[in-house]
Amino acid sequence: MVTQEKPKETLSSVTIRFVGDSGDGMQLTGTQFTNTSALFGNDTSTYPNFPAEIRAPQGTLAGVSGFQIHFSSNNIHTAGDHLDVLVAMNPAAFKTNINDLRQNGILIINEDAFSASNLKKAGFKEDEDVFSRYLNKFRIYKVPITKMTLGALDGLDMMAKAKERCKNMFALGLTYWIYSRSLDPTLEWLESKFGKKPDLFESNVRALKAGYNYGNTTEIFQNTYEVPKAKIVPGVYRNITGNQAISLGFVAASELVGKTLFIGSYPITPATEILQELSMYKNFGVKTFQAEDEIAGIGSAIGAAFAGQLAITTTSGPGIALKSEFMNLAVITELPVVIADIQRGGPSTGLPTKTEQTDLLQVLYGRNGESPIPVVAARSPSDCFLAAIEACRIAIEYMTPVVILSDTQIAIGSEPWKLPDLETLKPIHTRIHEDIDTFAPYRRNDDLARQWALPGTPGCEHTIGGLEKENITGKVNLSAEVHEEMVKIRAAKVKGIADKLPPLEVYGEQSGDLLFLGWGSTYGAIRTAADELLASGYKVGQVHLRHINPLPNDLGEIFSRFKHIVVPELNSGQLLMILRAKFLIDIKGINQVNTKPFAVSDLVSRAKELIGDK
Amino acid sequence: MVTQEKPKETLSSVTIRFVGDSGDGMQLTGTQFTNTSALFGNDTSTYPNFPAEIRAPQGTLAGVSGFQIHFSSNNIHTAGDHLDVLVAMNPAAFKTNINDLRQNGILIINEDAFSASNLKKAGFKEDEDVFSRYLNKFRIYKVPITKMTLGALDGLDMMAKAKERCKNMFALGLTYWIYSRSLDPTLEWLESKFGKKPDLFESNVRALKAGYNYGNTTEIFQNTYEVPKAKIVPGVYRNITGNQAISLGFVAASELVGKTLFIGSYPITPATEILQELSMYKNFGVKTFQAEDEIAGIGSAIGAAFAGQLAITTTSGPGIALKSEFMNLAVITELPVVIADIQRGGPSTGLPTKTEQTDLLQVLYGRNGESPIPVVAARSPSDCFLAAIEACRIAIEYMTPVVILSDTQIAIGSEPWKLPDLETLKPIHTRIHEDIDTFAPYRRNDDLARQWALPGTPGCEHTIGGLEKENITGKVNLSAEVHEEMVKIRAAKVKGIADKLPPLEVYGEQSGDLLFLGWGSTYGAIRTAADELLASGYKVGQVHLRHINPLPNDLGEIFSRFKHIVVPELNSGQLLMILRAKFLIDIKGINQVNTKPFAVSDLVSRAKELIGDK
Amino acid sequence: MTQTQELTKADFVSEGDVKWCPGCGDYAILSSVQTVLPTLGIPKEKFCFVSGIGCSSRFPYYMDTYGFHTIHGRAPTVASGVKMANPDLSVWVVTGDGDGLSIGANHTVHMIRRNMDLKVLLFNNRIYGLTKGQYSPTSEKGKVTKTSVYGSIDNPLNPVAFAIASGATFAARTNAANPKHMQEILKAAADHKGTAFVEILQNCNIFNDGAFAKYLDKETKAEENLILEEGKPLLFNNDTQGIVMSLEGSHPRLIVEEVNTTDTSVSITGKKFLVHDPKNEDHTLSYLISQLGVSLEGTPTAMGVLRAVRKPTYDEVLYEQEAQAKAQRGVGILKKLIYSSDTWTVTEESQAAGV
Amino acid sequence: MTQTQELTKADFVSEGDVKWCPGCGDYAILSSVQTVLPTLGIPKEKFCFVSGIGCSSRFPYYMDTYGFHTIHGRAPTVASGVKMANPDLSVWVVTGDGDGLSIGANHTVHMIRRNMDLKVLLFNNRIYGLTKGQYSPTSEKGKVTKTSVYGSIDNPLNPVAFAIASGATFAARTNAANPKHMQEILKAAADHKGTAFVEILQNCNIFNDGAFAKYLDKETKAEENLILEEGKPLLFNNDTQGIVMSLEGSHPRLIVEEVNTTDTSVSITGKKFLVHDPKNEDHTLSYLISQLGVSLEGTPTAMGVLRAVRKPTYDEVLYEQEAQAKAQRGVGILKKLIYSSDTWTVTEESQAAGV
Ligand SMILES: Cc1ncc(C[n+]2csc(CCOP(=O)(O)OP(=O)(O)O)c2C)c(N)n1
Ligand SMILES: Cc1ncc(C[n+]2csc(CCOP(=O)(O)OP(=O)(O)O)c2C)c(N)n1
Ligand code: SF4
Ligand code: SF4
Ligand SMILES: [Mg+2]
Ligand SMILES: [Mg+2]
Repeated sequence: MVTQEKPKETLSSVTIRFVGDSGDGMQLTGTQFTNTSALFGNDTSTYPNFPAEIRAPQGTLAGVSGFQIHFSSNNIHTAGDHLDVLVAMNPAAFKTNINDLRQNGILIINEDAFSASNLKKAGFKEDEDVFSRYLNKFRIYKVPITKMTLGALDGLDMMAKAKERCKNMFALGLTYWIYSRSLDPTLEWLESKFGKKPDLFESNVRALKAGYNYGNTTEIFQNTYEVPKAKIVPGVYRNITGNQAISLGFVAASELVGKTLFIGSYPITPATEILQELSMYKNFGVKTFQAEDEIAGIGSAIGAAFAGQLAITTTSGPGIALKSEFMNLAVITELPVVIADIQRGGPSTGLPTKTEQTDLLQVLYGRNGESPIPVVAARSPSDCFLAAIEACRIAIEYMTPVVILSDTQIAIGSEPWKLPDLETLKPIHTRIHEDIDTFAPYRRNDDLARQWALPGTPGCEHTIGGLEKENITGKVNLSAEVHEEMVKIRAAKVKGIADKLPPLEVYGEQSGDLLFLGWGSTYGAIRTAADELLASGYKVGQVHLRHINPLPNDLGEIFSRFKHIVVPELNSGQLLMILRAKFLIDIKGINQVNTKPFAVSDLVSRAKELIGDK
Repeated sequence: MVTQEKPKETLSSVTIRFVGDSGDGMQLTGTQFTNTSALFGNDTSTYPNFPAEIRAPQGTLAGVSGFQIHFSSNNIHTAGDHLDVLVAMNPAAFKTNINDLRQNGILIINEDAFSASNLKKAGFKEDEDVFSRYLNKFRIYKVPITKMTLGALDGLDMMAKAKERCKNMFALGLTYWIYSRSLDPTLEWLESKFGKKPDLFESNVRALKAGYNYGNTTEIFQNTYEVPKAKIVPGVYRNITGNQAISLGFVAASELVGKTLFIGSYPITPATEILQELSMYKNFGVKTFQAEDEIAGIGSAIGAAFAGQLAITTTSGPGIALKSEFMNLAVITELPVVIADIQRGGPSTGLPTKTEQTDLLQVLYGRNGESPIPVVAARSPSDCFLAAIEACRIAIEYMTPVVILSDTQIAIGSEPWKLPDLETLKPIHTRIHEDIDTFAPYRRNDDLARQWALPGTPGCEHTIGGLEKENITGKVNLSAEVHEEMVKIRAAKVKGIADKLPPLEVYGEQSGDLLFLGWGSTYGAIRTAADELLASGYKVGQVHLRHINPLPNDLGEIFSRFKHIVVPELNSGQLLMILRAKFLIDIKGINQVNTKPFAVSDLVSRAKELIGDK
Repeated sequence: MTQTQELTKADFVSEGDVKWCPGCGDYAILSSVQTVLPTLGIPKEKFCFVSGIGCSSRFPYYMDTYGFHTIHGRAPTVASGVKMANPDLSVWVVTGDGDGLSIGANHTVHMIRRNMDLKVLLFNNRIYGLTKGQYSPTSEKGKVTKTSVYGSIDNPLNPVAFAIASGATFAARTNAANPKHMQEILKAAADHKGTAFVEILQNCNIFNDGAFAKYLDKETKAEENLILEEGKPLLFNNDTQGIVMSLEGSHPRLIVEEVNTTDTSVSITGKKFLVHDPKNEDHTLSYLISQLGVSLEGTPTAMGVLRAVRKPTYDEVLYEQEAQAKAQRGVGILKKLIYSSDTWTVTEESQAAGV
Repeated sequence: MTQTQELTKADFVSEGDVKWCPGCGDYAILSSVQTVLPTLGIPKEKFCFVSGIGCSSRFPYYMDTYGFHTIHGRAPTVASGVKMANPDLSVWVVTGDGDGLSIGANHTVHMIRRNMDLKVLLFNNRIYGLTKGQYSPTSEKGKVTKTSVYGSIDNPLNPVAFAIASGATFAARTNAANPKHMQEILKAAADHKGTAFVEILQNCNIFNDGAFAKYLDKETKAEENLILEEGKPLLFNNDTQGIVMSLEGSHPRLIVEEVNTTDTSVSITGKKFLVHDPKNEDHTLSYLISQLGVSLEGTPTAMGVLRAVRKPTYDEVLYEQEAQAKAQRGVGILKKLIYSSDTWTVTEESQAAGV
């Protein structure tokens, strides 16, 4: 391929979003762009955006599907606030996404899709000149993508429909050219995917190259860009979504515990993929049980835990409501069950495909009685791996149900994952008990974890259940003294987990004007905001919690080192309430409940406001 | 009846507890004593104590059933901390209750029941002298109650078993004599109950009188007591339990709304009686639906609310877990449904027959997403009537689900209820909408309550549901702006309720050293403690919340008038957390989670500790 | 808007876009319902559609009637509440094989056994559509889906049999790909007083395409469909075959026999073909017919109304009891209720009287 | 404690007091289970009893085995988890008519259709005992209870029929007042591989005394009980009456006929009595028999094993699939799994190489 030299500009970071109809293959296009960039050496972060409908009628606003990639020569932590490039395959995609494009950003549209009927479907007038108002705002490139694609495939013996379906490859090729990417990774992937279907292989390759060459040869693009490699810690990497990483984390944990993994679940967005992913691992001995509902899902997990497996159940907010009665049974029977809650927008069915952090209080307090459950949170897609292991560790070592929180953004977002050295992962110790003489179902070790005598163990026969019970013997007892004691023991056990946690890491300044305290998927935005502030000389620090219950013991001391404490959350201030009640200091929240991740710029400006004059 | 004169001592308050086997009729005995005392003119407060088992084997610890009455010449608010008199019908009852008898209190036991076999069933040695260690501690009266009863019924043509069953009347007669009560109310009641069964009538009357005469004629009781009338606000009174009062409150509310009452519920202790009670009122048009589970219970209520009835569902803690997904649907569809949560001991199945205040955070936060629900609490058995009406008022006038909290203590406890003047109850205004031109399902009034257009209304056809929706039109819309707006509107609506609440009443000192802030069933104990402290010259006040969400607007101002704020709760500090987070002042909790109501003495001493030197 | 006006299909079409996948079987059901409703003589405002969650459960949004899109599996409970509150309404439950038979099967059972007067449309596509393709309680054993990578190991439920065994007074099966038949069945369901359970076979062309192809393919159609007609013998395959009751080995079971060419009510071996009798008080035959094609191999699947008997509905009896109670006890008076129990009066004087 | 030792009834009696009401039918069930278990040849530690909530569900506390008193209606789910985790255990579900058929009916259905290898004892006293006397899904229509002051308006479910229609591979009915029969049935259930559903009629002498008196009264006993025996004709009332299949009006149904005095396999009218055939792959006869006495008036109630067929159990297939997957794909290696996907390597050099 002869590359005509056009001026090349170097950029440090670019955010690009491909949007089109559900059937336009945008997820695939985005994934290819991501992989190519990662292989090249950029740091990347991605976030797909699915419609709530499976496949809404073509061309409608409801059917728009998108995929956003942020790639950079720096280390990045978010999928990007504002778009540098928007590739819109039809009017509906254009309409629903144009507001996210930054001033002077690049807009590439498939001119052929802006027909009268498509304009109408998107709610425009049939003859509306939809671009006129943006002429001065964006750099607009109208490309006849469909026509060019069909042209490139001329002579291939395929239906027109099938040919047209290659237009995403054209768009991909074009963006590759603009950002000076190599076609090789995608060519290889096409080979592996369509190697046995020569027609499909040929058509996709042709379209990809046509797009590339179109950029190269036409006059409309003035210049190309390059985003150099990032400084990345050496290692083996793969791209991973949160739902994949949490699944692998559970499998890894089961190896570390030395117990079979059991998952009892019921499908629900955005948690379903975990059940799907794990159902492929039967050769690892993983047992997946698609139950009749959420209740049966956790019920089976509790049964499996009683019988000695590493038991988990996965769901999202509305499913937690259904599981909470059983979560409470796990609390009082002190069984190790991990409940993964992949949060989504609420209340009620709410916004099933959108992200939110609004389940925190529900998982902490959504049960009758005093019912403490440890809660850990994952901060990014790849972090789900370690978070899952940590959840399993606490469950097994302390004999307790544990909640792990993720959310839509983490679950379906992806980032490069530096693959862990599996040897360095610490084994997880069980409380399996087989000795008749020392056995008592509620006899505890120093961590207050009770013995785990599995059905099938001779001589350790015992019955557990949901009624209040005596310590040590586990006998049902509803007396005042016993209840008081057991309420305290259950609380102390969970609280005690904090005593063995490593010290918190404070990123940035160790003391100063402002501390960001966060948890979960806000990590990337907060880190980026902290970096910006630090770069401008602000004295800010960041603590991001893995453990929300119990809170780490050193939190108060860290708070004392900063003038302002700020807790950004994608809810109305849930962790905030707990912290204010506990520390009685005027911690401030930055709260947003609008389906969107934080914009870094908002965090930065809010922080500056609080700090006032430096 | 000739009354031999024995010395009479006047007392202001007495607490007496009848305890025996489940089959011994202790509930009935206690109820009679209560009614007689109320009719006489005392203030009364009672608290029964059932075993968790239906009818555990006779004579066992598990089968003990008790009934406690506090009667007084003062206004009283609790069933009493310590017992002045314990009437124990068998060893098991003796064993499980003796620790509650105060120093020098009166212990009356049925000597005949202290057989070797009964002693064994209660876990004593067969020949154990169980009283020896108490000789100096209590005034012990061993009465051959069974023998005396049988003797009194000599000649009646009845089975011995049936005769023996009258022994509770003997015990009742005896206590009537000791406390100078008239036999007439009980005689009348026996007449109305057994009038048509002459044998039963005759035997019970004979036993009652025999007990009375036994006290009168034997030498073992040195003197009798009298507890003069209390100063009671004139009016018509009846004795009522919380579950009865809440039921009547719902019926009254349905009249005030002008809508049929619908209750969809599933039985669960201690809420079951409400469903039972209401199922008798079919002639009021009350519809009771015993659903297949808690979920169906609230689901049917939501359906009935959609169709325009005053809809309620009743349950206890574990049932809330099951209802929470539907509660959330009621939040987003903004339908008026009242959820009555009669709290019991947890976690899990926990302590089904015991009292606790541990569901507060669950009803506030146990749902996915930001999901505000107003919460009101009843403070005493009779107060349930007004609390129920208030819950219905908020639900209907604001178009929102509302939680009303009660608990075991209130639900099964009783007190005299000054019957309300029904004319003074304010009508409840609905948002029923029938005008086509102005209709939009989510169009709101100043209180942000949406229109309530009932299926069947021509021209107002519309669909509601659990997905996020636009304001006014109610159309499904998952966009960032709409979600953000709706989250705010839902929050503002609930918050706005506070703007129309009457000012809080501060009991006792209006400013000073210490303010007790409470909610729910702790009212009586706190009020009594406050009275004691006030009497000793302490500057204390008491605020008891009807509304927990939203909190009244004047709370902060009231806080500012006291040095110490103390929140006694029968949980680990649930309201406490909310208040500390909100007001950032070092509010202290008095917390107890041991199945028991607060002892007044504990509250008093803790308050004194905090106040320090006066 | 009012009863006097003639209603048309258009009156039941709501404003917004329909958002199912192009080609989805749900469109045909929607259109059929919209076609049938105006023929029922019921004013538009009296219709109320209640659904759970699933592709199927989006249905109420597309109807210009009262509607409630509730939560997963729970539509029967909300619909029951609506009906009890206002028995004057025509209340329809729309659900899917996952919604109504997995998470929601309990409510389905209890609604049916109570004979709550609801019309129930169960869209059976043998898959979870909305969550993008997991097996459902009606998926075939061995089916490979996203959560059954090695093949499902659950035994499927037969929705109509399940309904009949739960005590359904009306149970029917139809195919969304056959609008004429479907509309007949919908009309029959609407006319039935009591729970009217209708299983509608519905193609999910995205995640389970062709699940019911055998009922539509020219080749197999005749031998796979047994079209039920009241009072007619159970014949199929262009009346060349029919269903008889075998008592062989003293074990009663339905089997297929060839028709005696001259007499289509009698089989070659002389046995009488069973005559369809959906109104029989006894549900035996309806239940047996529901097994055809589904759990009995080599037999055709029964399409049509399997059962339709009139029994008192829950809402009827609820209101009857209320009327009786009012007649017996008199219409309740709140003041009486509150003041009725054992009361006592405290007066200024009784107070003054002291001890 | 180990397999070598002979187990006795006493080995299964737990320490604490049994806390049911004196006279409760539950005692007899407990005693029968404790009598049967030692005869099964299963080591004591391999038994696990899982229950929901209700009087019946207190059962595990009284057994000296592994036990789990879970939450209301959900025992089948926990028991399924136990069984899947360790198929080596003998797992028993103890439930009541409220626990298993009201709040928990959905789990009951799905457990059964999956044929999870669990023994299920449903104590049917036609009342909610533990909550002190409300009607249950098996209470008769019109029953007056604390929540049905004017008489219940629900139509009752027939537990055994419900189980068979849900696909039960084993379904039986027995009476707690008849320990000998009960023990036979318990043994048969224990020996069955797959979900073994046993309805046990149980008297609640406190809240529903005499609910099953007709099966015990000398007067009515013979005509009300139909004792099932495999391969025997369905005769009762001291072999003077029996059950035949009527095809009158072309409507198949079971009816009672008098026995021809000389030949007890044939009725007076010459019809053959049906022969009990619980192992037949087809469930028609079992289902029809389950209706006797319950939904068919004037017929006796079938007591015994109505159905017992061997089909693959869920847990069996689960482990088979796992074995196959391991055989085909090799036993999974974590490192491979993690490193298998598209990976790339960043080295010091590639870093150094710059753009
Ligand atoms: C409580 C809860 N659990 C799970 C889900 C996720 N969910 C939505 S629809 C559905 C299954 C839908 O299947 P089906 O009823 O067959 O409807 P279809 O989409 O096939 O029409 C599931 C599991 C949910 N919304 N709520
Ligand atoms: C979630 C929940 N709902 C309700 C209850 C109250 N409850 C306990 S047992 C029971 C019914 C028991 O009836 P059944 O299963 O027939 O058992 P029985 O007591 O008659 O043996 C109910 C409603 C509960 N414990 N938990
Ligand atoms: S996923 Fe299937 S059922 Fe759902 S709308 Fe698409 S085609 Fe229809
Ligand atoms: S209430 Fe009934 S079922 Fe429960 S223990 Fe007592 S007699 Fe048995
Ligand atoms: Mg489906
Ligand atoms: Mg029962």
